[in-house]
Amino acid sequence: MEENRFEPKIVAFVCNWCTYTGADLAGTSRLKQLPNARLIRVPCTGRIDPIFLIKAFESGADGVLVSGCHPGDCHYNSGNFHARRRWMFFKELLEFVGIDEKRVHFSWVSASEGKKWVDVVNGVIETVRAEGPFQEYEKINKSNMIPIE
Amino acid sequence: MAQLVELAKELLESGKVSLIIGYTAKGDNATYPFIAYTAAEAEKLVFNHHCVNNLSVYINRLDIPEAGKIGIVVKGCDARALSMLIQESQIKRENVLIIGVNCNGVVKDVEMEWKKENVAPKCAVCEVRTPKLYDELIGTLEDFEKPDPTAMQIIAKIEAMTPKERWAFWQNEFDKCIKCYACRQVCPLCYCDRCIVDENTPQWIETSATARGNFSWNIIRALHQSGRCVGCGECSRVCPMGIPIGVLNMKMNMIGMSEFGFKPGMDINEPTLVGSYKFDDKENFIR
Amino acid sequence: MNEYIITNEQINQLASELLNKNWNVVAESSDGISFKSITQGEDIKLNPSSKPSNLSPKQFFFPKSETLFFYKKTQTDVEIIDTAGVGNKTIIFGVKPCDTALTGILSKVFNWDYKDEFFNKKVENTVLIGLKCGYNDDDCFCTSVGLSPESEKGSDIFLVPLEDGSFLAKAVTEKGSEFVKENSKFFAPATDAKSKPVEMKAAPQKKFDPARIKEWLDHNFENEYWKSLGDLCLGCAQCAYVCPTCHCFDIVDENFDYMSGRRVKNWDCCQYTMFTKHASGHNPRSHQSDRYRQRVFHKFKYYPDRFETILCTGCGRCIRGCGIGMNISEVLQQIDKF
Amino acid sequence: MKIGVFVCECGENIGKTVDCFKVAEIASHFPGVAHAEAYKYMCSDPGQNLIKKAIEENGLDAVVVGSCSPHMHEKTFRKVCSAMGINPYMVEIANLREHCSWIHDNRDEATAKAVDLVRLLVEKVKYNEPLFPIKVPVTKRALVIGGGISGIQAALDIANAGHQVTLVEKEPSIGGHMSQLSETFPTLDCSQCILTPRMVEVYQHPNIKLLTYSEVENVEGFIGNFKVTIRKKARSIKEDLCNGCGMCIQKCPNKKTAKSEFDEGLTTRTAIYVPFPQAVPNLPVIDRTVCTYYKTGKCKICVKVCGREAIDFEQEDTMITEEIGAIVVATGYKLYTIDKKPKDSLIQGYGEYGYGQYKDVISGLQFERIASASGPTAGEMQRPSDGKEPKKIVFIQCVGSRDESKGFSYCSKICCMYTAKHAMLYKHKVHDGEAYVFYMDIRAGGKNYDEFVRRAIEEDGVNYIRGRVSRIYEQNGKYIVKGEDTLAGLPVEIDADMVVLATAMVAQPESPKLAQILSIPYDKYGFLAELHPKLHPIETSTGGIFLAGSANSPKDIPECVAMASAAAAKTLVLFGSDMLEREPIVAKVDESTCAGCLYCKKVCPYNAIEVKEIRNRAGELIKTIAYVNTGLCQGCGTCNATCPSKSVQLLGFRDDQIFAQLFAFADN
Repeated sequence: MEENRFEPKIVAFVCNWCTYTGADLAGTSRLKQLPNARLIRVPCTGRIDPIFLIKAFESGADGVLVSGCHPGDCHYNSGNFHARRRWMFFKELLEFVGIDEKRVHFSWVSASEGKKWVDVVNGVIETVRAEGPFQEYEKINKSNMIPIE
Repeated sequence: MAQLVELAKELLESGKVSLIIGYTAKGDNATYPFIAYTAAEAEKLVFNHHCVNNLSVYINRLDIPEAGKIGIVVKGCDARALSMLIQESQIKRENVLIIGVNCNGVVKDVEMEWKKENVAPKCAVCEVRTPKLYDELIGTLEDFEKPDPTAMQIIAKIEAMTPKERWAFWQNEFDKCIKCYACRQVCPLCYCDRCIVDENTPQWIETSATARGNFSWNIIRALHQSGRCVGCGECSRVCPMGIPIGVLNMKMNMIGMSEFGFKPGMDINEPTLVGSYKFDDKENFIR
Repeated sequence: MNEYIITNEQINQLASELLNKNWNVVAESSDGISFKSITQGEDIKLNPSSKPSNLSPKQFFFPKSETLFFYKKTQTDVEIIDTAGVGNKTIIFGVKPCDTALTGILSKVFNWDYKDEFFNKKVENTVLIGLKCGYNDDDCFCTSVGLSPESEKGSDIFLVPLEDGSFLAKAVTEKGSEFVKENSKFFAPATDAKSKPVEMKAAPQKKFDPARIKEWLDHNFENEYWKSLGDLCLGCAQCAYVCPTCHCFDIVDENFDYMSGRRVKNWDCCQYTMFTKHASGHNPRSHQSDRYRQRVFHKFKYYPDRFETILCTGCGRCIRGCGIGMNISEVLQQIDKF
Repeated sequence: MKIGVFVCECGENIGKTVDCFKVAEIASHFPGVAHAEAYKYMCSDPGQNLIKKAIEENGLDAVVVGSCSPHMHEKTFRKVCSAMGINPYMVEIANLREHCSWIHDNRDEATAKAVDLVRLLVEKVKYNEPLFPIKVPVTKRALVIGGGISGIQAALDIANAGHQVTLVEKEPSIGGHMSQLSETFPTLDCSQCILTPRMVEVYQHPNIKLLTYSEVENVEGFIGNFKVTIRKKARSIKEDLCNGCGMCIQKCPNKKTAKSEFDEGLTTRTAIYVPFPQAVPNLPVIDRTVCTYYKTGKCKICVKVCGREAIDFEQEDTMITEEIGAIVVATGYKLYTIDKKPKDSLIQGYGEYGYGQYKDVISGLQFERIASASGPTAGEMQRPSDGKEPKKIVFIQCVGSRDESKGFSYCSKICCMYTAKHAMLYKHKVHDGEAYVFYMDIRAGGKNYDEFVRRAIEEDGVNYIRGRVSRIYEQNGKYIVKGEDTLAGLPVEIDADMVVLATAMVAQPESPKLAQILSIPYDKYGFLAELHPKLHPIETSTGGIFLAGSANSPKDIPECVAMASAAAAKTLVLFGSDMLEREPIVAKVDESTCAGCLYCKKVCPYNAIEVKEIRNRAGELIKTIAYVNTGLCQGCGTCNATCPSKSVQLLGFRDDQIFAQLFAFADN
């Protein structure tokens, strides 16, 4: 790591069948990536509750990535379609309450898109790095640590 | 309102309904929810500009055993909530007799005097002055002076802010929250036996009324209303701390409209927004 | 004599000086919603005839959310880190009698067995500046529960507005006297030449007799009347949270991460379904009418039984704030007629 | 809980970039970790024994293995732990190879990340619970949908293994497209000669229930336990009475209105008809859209001539319900008709080739009928317009296939071969004729396939021109085919007597609808999708439903037969046991908190959510709630994320398990 460079903490929620496997392929292909993302494997993007993202921020994430199968590729036929609707609302809501869209990312990465995975994950990390630490959320996380009037 | 009383008496006397959820007057201005079980009690029913409450909240929350068909007085906005409750399997259509009222606007809060400044902001953008769903329809439509759509103005104001300003604005608002859950209890569509905020293994939302717990509570509440909220405005009205929570819901409704062309509770035969999808739903935000 | 004269300007100057000394200075917020810490002395504008704020100043003694301790796990053990549990010295200006009474009422329950240091220290650290009340609406009923617009209960210093715009300040407690002494430059001793107290709205009429109510409650737990009260109440906690005397709390553990967290005390309310729900799923107060009855019983029977004090100050907040018009005053008036 | 952490170096694969011993050392201090160690090859025998030994010595309850992707060795390590009495679902795999060592260079960074990955799963595994396979009974009766060669093969294989089969065919006869073919490549043996005995075998098989002129209407249930509703369309014939004498057909006055489906519209058929002479079953059907009786209420000649009173004009569709354990979908293909752009089609069409406009521009299947001894010309090479023998014939390949701009992007696979066959058949019948083939590439992969094409070119003298045809137009009774020879780089113009278009194979138009009935996915062309293109080419994403033949993608006969036998084998594997074990990663509803909004039911891709009524002792309805049919649930968890009160939880991926990982991520 470069000296004094901000290293963002990224949580990536990925579906088991497409993106996790796509990331496996990136590994098998030895495609180098930045080391900031931690993947959390779930069966399907349909399983990803928007609140997971809030929990990720509460746990100190500077940015979040959600990724799954392309529409039509879903291992469970339609899980990602429901997820897509959910995210549309959630992303707008987050923006509306002041969470910069640069901290919340969505992508479709199939099991064959190892290269795309690398581009996505590196892109997210660099975008969040440019944004800097998520100080606003850090502040409300700390709100629990001081007595409130 | 003689028409309402006559109808209610007839329905109760004939046994078509076992009770009627309506409004009764108190003092000069105020009205409050009221349940008429008998024709004599039906005499007390009223409908006027002060009938603010969305009575559909009572439909699946009454502490009375299942006693046959329930009659209920609804405005257009309330009827939308009732439609959602039917679509969400909370009550069967045949178990409720809907007395729709042609609505000529209501005040912001029950005790307020009927004048333009006091008209509820939701009435400014109302498209359902005649309910979309009813068994009986009473009253006649009359013109009234529309108020400013203040919620829209607040949304426009917030949208014009930078993310940091928006964050500061909402943190300031959420900071007031005392987690009394009046917003939840008054909402017809918050009917869960155990709200997600009461789930503690694992804990989804911190019950503490701290900045972090208040933030997650308020936005998750808005999220759970997305594609469902009918905009009756009760949550904002009852908030003792004056947090404009309804604005979040309205913003989500605008997304439902602009991205999916959908308005909740307008037609019980349409699929609900949550729970359905289209192949070509927008995904320009997904890489 | 423990009577002094203080003007509006002096109050503002006093507040500024206390702020400079790092005091937490609190007054009613201008939007009428709650009591808030202020940042400059000029923010204090005492108005005896204003409607009580939506939220009582209870939170300065019994916060809506209060950390009891922090914890840190090790591989085999847990380490506890005590919180200070107490903040800066606090002064609250312009508290009406129906709010000042809360410390006296609540200290009974917080000290009857276990001494709640969190509460006691806050009371100890706070100077409560009471203000004679000139407000009265249909929902006020302080006189029915043994208080009045000029009750000095709970105030350390009690202010009475005078016609010339200044206030007569009575040091009610020792703490109040001490405080005046320490800040004597803002308090002029009251002389006979002082201005007359401002004529204010009459006190609310006595609406019911709490002794009669208690007697009825003693014998009517199963009365049919309770059943009729549960139909409309939606079971939120607005009434309890705005109330100066409701004091139920819930203790939960909150994680910061997998190794650490805090134990925290949060407001809770008997009107919630979950309040009495057992892990088995059984709920002894399964109906809203049971829960509403509990509220009345706790305030007007159980608490007086145990502590000889009514758990209510008659401020009327619960009535004003209720979204569907539940009205405890009317309920009690009804009971009084039985 | 005592957790064991085992870190694998995978030779140098992980060990080179990740300090596995350091990871194990750090992990040994995590709360709850009772044992941690690293080893060169954890999946090897000594590695497995090391895990077993550690489990025994430390009394471990749960295990986290830091190794390659769980997709590689999750099963291996679960088995190891299972052998030592640890429930396999108490094992988690931290992906230190694909997601760490292989993608990072810096040893410190990679080691730090590996520690994180292990910690996340140590925290998760604390919340894991033992799960046990779900057992469901198996109904040993198969449903085969489609009676072409694939369906026939699958049905026979399953039936011959001793299991009951219901074969459903939507046409009046089984046989499919193969029955229309003249000869088959690369052996040029007669298609009907090899097919019809199989058709008869199906008909006579004691284990096969044949339902022709029938369609699958609805499918409920799940693997081993489907409930299938089949619509048996009204034939207007009493099957038990008809003896197939054919008098009705001979006497039917309505001979010209309907085009013969079997002859691809080259001839007509009567209103009451048997599709072709060797049809199975040999039962006529009345085409109600053309029959005079159904139009005018008069005629009934067939009734008069039938000696067995087998005609029933009043007959109605009947619904048959079958209990089924496995389903083989073999609904086949259709040829792309190119005359005009089909409605809602993805493709643009080839108006410039004049198909449908010029009688002598025909499709491959039409050519098969002309070349067939049972066809309209009895095998004589005659062109449709005037019956003359075509002296010059042009074959155009890839009409609709491999054409992103106007057709489909996929290759129809069989056209290269059948065009060579067509050209050969033509040359065998018209010795002095000239045959030209326009092609893009010759794809003749397959046993004896390339030899077959070479034979057409070298022995039979077929002219192969590499290039596309731009236009066909009529001039003086000839069809001018304008194209380009891309090898010579010259324009080509041929005055042909007849043109045969090798049009693309497309999915059956009803296939998306059927896919929805079956809850299986299909691609954008309507072809039914296999579970995995390599490892699960037969299975679909719905357990117990298998694919055979060109319903999946264009295939030739041997491939169809092989796939059908594979589908039969998969079915037989399923029927091999009385009880079925399924992954216990399924959703579960908390009945006490479910509010019955049933959004879970709306989002479930498998219709696995059912509605349950909760009643008190007096029988009064307390509430209606959701209930998960674990036989149907595939474990996607969409219900879990949708549930507003989180009353439905996906076992193995419950909310607390996810949260535990997130809390482990935190670094306060």
